[in-house]
Amino acid sequence: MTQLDSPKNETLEVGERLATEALIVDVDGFEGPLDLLLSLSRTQKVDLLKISVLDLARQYLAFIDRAKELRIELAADYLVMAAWLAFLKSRLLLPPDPTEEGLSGAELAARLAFQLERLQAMRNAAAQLMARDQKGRDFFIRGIPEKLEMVRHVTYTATLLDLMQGYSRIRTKDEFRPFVMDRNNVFTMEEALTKMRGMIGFAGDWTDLASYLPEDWRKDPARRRAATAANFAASLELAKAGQIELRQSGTFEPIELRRRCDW
Amino acid sequence: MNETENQENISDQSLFEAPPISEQERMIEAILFATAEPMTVKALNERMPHGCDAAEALVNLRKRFAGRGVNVMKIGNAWAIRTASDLSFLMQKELLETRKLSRAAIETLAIIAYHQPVTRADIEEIRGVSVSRGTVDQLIEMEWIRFGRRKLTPGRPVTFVVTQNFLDHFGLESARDLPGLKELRAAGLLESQPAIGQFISALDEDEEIVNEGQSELFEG
Amino acid sequence: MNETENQENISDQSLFEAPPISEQERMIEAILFATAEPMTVKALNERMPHGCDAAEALVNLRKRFAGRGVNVMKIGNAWAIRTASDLSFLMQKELLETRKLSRAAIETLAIIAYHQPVTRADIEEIRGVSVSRGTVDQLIEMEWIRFGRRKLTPGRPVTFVVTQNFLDHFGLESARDLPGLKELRAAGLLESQPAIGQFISALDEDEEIVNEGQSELFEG
Repeated sequence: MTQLDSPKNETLEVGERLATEALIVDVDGFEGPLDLLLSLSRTQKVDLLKISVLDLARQYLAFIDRAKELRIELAADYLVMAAWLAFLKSRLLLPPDPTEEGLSGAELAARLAFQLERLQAMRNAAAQLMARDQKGRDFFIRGIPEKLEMVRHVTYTATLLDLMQGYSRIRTKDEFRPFVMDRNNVFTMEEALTKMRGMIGFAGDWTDLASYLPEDWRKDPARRRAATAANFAASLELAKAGQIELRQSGTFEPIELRRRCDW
Repeated sequence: MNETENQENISDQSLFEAPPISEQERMIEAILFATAEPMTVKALNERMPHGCDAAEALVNLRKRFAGRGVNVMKIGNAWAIRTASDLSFLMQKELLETRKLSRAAIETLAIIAYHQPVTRADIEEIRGVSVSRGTVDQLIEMEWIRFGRRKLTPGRPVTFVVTQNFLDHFGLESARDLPGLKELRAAGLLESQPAIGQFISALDEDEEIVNEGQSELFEG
Repeated sequence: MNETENQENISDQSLFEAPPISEQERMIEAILFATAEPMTVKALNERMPHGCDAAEALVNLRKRFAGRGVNVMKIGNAWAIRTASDLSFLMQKELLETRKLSRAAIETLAIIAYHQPVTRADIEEIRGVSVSRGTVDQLIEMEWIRFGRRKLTPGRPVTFVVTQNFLDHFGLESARDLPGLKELRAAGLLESQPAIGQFISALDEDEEIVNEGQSELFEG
């Protein structure tokens, strides 16, 4: 919090000042190089507008050197700042080179001073903001808020289309039959399997698959097709299970089956 | 020395001298506003500085709020600031909602429109289910149906007919303008499809009607 | 039937004649007392009968509560009643435990409030360190900052601005009322200037750095 206070270090004694310069090599305590610079600048007895950026650069570089001596790991941005300040220092010390483009050393120094001043200003502003009356601490909201009651007014409506669809729905109710698969002429493989399982035990030798068709499934072509397909699929299942053997002497010849002996 | 004595006097005073009553009023105003529940006089006094008299300040505060948008009210033996009762309508928000009429109501309405005048028994026979009182009441309340003449059958049951409101709402000149079953089917308005065989013949039957071009009827 | 007619009459009347201003004051008093959240003039007008002018009544009401235990406060374009801050000592029980904000979060908040709309890069430039995601997230979660419009600079970066909740929390009528804002602006400390880091690259590339006046935001 003391960081947020306006600088009161202006009254520091020379001894203290030196101590501050030399000894605080605790980089952890600073939030980046700008923060460090701001702290160092407080050791100068002037306000930020009149700060000697040259002195500040010297202080910062000395600080970084000291940190290096102590083998303190410095974050990259501290080193970048150090390099930049070294550059700034040389610019400030050497007479300006008229051929060189860009900002002069004095201008760069002014920018740095501005940045420091702005950071300090923001810290002061933050402190002022937090010192304001705050909700829930200094002033309070309504303790028993009243609920906004919702009153619904419902109007019902329908369209002519709704009306007509409603009517047609009633009038065609009798015609309506829910869709179901017509299973009259379907002989399932499960049925075929059950039937065949019961029969293969009695047939000792090769028998035609067609002979396994149930009596009432032989005449009607649709029923016959369904039963044949089911029986064929069932015979494949049984062969796969190792219960029967299948043979066919040629294409379109009857398929014959017999029970496996080892079964 | 003198100064210290003086200061002591002041703090002594403030220990025993209560804030002016107008200040106490402010305090109660703030407390009643911010607390989550009504406060008893005792609780108020406990909160306020030593020497305050909440009961007296409350009387003043209550007068001050008389006739205002909120009032200081006694609830049980505790006090609270509440909305003035004549303004309670501000705490309500009216929601206008439009809902589709229920299927039962639409079907009942349709039967009345197509077959009017019909008795309740007629409706039940056509729909195949009993008609709830609520459905009929709702349609009457909407002013879409009304009672017609009693039927000249045993028991002289009441009949229902559709109203002018109904015709206005549905944009009809008269109930006779309602399209017939075949026209409905021609316009693809039949929800349930007849079994395939029936459907094919229906297509043949209805061909003419399609050509008559009734479809504009359904555009409304 | 009679009742319906009566109601219609009343609403007809209110359609054409707004209640007297003193009555509107009462209504606003009731509504503001009933809610904990600030209410906009628009929301107030919607709640009140047709023809009311909340803005005018609010001015009167604010005067009426000046110096009282609770005050009518303007927060952005909304209004709320809050207890007078000198009475906070009475509210120990209502004290809200506020989360301790880190120094980084407080500084970031201040920078956003004073410089808004600002990009993350702007904040980093002012503080001289990178802004951790958690800091921004925390402020957004507290609903003290929100995203503003994207900046019209390369990459169209998002900006941050403070919210109505922020104003409400710190009892500010608008961001213009931030303490010391005028002085900071007069000193040129709210203008953005290229940072040192940018200088380094500018030295190489001679990049043009766009100077944007941030102040117009506070005029809204």
